[in-house]
Amino acid sequence: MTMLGDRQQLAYIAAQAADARVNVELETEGMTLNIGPQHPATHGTLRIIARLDGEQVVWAEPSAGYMHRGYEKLTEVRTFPQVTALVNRIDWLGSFANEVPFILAAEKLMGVEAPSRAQHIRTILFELSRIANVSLFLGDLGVQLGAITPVFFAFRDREYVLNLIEAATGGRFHPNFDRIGGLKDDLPAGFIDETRVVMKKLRTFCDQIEDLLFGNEIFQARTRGIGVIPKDVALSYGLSGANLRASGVDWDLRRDQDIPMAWNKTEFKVITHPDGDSFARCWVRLQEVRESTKIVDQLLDTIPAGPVMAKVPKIIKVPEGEAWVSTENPLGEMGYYVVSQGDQGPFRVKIRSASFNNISIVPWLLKGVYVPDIITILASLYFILGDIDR
Amino acid sequence: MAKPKVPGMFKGLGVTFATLLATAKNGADTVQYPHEKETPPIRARGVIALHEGNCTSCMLCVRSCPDWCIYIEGHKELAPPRRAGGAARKVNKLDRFDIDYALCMYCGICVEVCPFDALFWSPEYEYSETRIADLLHDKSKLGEWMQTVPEAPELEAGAEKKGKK
Amino acid sequence: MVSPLSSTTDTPTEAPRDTVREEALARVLEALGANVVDSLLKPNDDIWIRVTAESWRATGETLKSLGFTYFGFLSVIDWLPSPFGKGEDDPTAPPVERSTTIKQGYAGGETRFQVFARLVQPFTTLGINIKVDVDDAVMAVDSWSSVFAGANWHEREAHEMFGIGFNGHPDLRNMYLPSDFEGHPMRKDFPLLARIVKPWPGIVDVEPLPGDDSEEGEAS
Amino acid sequence: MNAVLLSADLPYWAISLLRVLGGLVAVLLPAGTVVYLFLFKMLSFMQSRLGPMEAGPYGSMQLFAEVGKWLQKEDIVPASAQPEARIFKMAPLIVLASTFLLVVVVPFGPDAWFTNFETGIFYALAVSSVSVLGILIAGWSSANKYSLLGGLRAAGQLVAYELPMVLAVIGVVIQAGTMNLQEIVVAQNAGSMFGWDGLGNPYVLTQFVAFLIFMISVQAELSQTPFDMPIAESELVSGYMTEYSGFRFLIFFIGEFATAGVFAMIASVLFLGGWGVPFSWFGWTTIDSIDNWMNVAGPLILFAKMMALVFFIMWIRFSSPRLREDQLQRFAWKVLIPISLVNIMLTAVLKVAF
Repeated sequence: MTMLGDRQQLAYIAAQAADARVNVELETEGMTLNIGPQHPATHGTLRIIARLDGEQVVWAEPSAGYMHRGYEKLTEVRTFPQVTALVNRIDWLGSFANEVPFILAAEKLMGVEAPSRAQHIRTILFELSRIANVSLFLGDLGVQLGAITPVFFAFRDREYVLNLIEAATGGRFHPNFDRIGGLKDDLPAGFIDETRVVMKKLRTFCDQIEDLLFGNEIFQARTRGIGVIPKDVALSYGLSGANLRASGVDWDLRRDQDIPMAWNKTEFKVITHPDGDSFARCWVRLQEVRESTKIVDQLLDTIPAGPVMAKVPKIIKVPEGEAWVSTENPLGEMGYYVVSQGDQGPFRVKIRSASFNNISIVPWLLKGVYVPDIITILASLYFILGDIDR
Repeated sequence: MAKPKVPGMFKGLGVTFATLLATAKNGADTVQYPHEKETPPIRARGVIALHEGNCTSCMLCVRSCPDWCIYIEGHKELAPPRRAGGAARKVNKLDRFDIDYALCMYCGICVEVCPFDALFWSPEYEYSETRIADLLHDKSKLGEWMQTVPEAPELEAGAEKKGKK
Repeated sequence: MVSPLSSTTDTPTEAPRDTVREEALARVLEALGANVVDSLLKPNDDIWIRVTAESWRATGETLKSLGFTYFGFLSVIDWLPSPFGKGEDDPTAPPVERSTTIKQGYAGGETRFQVFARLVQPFTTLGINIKVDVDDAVMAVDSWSSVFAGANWHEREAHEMFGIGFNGHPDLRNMYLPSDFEGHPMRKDFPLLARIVKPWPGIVDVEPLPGDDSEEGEAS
Repeated sequence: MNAVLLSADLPYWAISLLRVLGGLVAVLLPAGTVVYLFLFKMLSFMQSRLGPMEAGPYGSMQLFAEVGKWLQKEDIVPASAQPEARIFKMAPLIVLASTFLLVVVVPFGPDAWFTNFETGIFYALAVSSVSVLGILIAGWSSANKYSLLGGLRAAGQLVAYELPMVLAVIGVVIQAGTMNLQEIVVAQNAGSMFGWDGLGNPYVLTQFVAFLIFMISVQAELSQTPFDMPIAESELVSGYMTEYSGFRFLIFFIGEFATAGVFAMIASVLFLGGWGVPFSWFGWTTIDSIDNWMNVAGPLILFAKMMALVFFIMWIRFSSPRLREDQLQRFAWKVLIPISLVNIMLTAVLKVAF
């Protein structure tokens, strides 16, 4: 881990200030560049309106909403089991992880708790979806920066993880495997052995990406000192996940929170980085994939025997009340505030998705950067459109 | 990172070159799709198959479908009594069972709620159509998928056996 | 960091006490004084407080100074029961009468709309849910965007979805909808068209035998 | 080629026709091979996939299929580019023309050449910058902000890297004592290193720094990653090529890879001994004593050397991310140019000393 020295930071600020001075002297009419909604760098349909002065951004504003599906409204006309199928689609790359906080919130309201085998399997699948999600990020990062090879490695190795998720749940992208009180089914035979093999492959993948991308001097030149988010700014914007930890905030809901999942039975490191720049964010994610593979390995060793479903009535009516549960999802803190009025379906669900907060810092962050840095910063913030727009 | 300092660019070049050699030697990790196919896992949710004989048109699947994509119509019929001398039974006869795959989001709730084991998942996935209306599978087409339904997989060690469902 | 209560098998025998949250709530109540209308503490779960609309921004500032520096989210609840139900009514049948009595949630409330937000103390999971009633005549509360930068987008979303104003917000443009869109989609009396344009397939039932009046046919 | 053809005593029109054909072959054959071998196959293998496999055995006819596809597509001129439609349409042709002009001076064998300039390398470097005009025109006339940014970046980049390239070549010119490409080839193959002539004297050994600078500049001139911000498909959506479709995009595409081939040829002429093999192997001493079969073998040897160089260009392209525009400029002006100036000085000193 290399610290970005004060001198480097000062140099960066001084360079920006010098650019600004030059711009004042040679003032010309700016240009408005419309990045998106159809643009290769916005994985999805995010639109960025940037006011440029030459290649420098004077002002930029993301405009979301091209994929707003109104999930909060839709949950109000659905029953609790139906909502699980819906929230899968919020962060579609790590979809199993979306189900978990919602189910936990419903379980909290009902006062049931999943059996420990179910908690274990939930955690395994949760970490697998984190790996599937973030490994694609690592590949995609290359594409955003102009390296075309990493993304193919990412797709190759993510495929193994998706196969595992599909073998266990039946759905590659939308597992819909979590039920209130446990899981739909137990793991199929052979899952544990296969997972161990895949975890090894993914650690190799991480090494490859590290050699191919993170060690590359050009990559470092493009990302170090770019898009620095200080700690307090990150907190007040409500950033979460790797974006927050890359700003030096040592906070991981997997470790710091007491929820009925199996993380507290494993040993893992919470990765932080003091710099807060684009490189730090990417680097933290890479290390988190490694940690996740280790978590999965440990959980596979300790998986207890028993049922995967607690006793719950067939027709689920959730008692009146309000509950908030959030977990450390691949993109950051994802939480559901569920209000129930004793019906079969929720009365109101507030979905607190990570990307919505993570991307709201963009106008602050993009001031004064160059056009290519827009892409780097957006890539390193790592958002998923479904997670912004919901 | 106290390893001997190799410039990062050369490491990257090494990775790509190693992959080049590995691909030349062991073949690619990809599959030439229409010529060779990977079999999806047993649980894969490809298409829903209907065992018509088991269906009692109880409407549970229709009512629990979040997308409203299942349509059932049925009528009651008199069936011959089970035991000789008994009264004629009233049974539900299925007239129509359609699943609109253009709407279906493959959540599997219908398969799960079916109390009579009439719906099954099949891992078959090649049924795309050029016209969206053709994605509405009627009961004869859904019945054909029954041939592709696999046996449920063995469970992992430590699992509690439970009733087939 | 992980409390011993996390073990799943044994349930605590005595009534659960949550000293951490009790202390936090006491501090919050002391700092906010008369601004708090109501509060609720569920042991080992969460804290809810409801404050007066006038003190909304001051509440945010006070809580921030108390260490709740992490902004979770901000949103609105419309407590009116939906006049449309789940859209599963038979369009040919007479319209269903639905209750319109408002049933409030934790920490109570007097109005149809409540703005609620969640702040967290970093490095712990000690969070606090703050609610505020929105007067139906005013339909606005103060903005938090100057206190928590992250509230900016949440307030824009709430404004667009519920029609709640936020005084002092720099830029309450629509995020999702076209700027000339009329109505506020997340309000309960805004119909979800997808559930109305098409009748529910579950309305139809098995056609009974001709001349058979009994509703429940015995299957097998 | 000229000399060979002259000896066959053909009429003028036939010579012209053969020259045109030769030029087409010299440009299109390397381009096609480069695209198939490197862009389709090597890239795919490096990414653990097979690449095109359907058209022809191992997808070898894929390129023809692609060309056919592009030719069928509509030739679109965006509405906002209509006022300058002629310029817009002309731009890809200018880019390709510079490639054709470039190949003219490359010697393929002792007698196989299109022209034999005394100042060949000077001409080559001058002509290669014509493509900047085409790219600038393309970026400007597209009336698209992305294209404009791409075109401006390209212009800035190509101008910046023209200089280290020229300076790198000067080292070779000093050492060879000539600007004639044919004579540079002969000087390398007839030369000797410290009295040992088993390898001749390929300048890649003595002018290694210049070789590196030249190859880096070539990478930049070709807008290949890590210097591809004029194209930058993930930010500028292909930059100056954004608005081009069909046939005109194809010309840009051919231009890109043909130029890669031609630059690699020039690099192998300058640094790897071009078409020749060390003369001492066959006991040749001067250009006149070379056996005639070298006119057939020479192009093949040059082709092989070119492929080796393109391999490196493409390998780096597929393995690295791209720099930022200002970083690239800084690299050119602050690193490459000073180094190449030092290289020139050293070469000059050593030339005088030995």
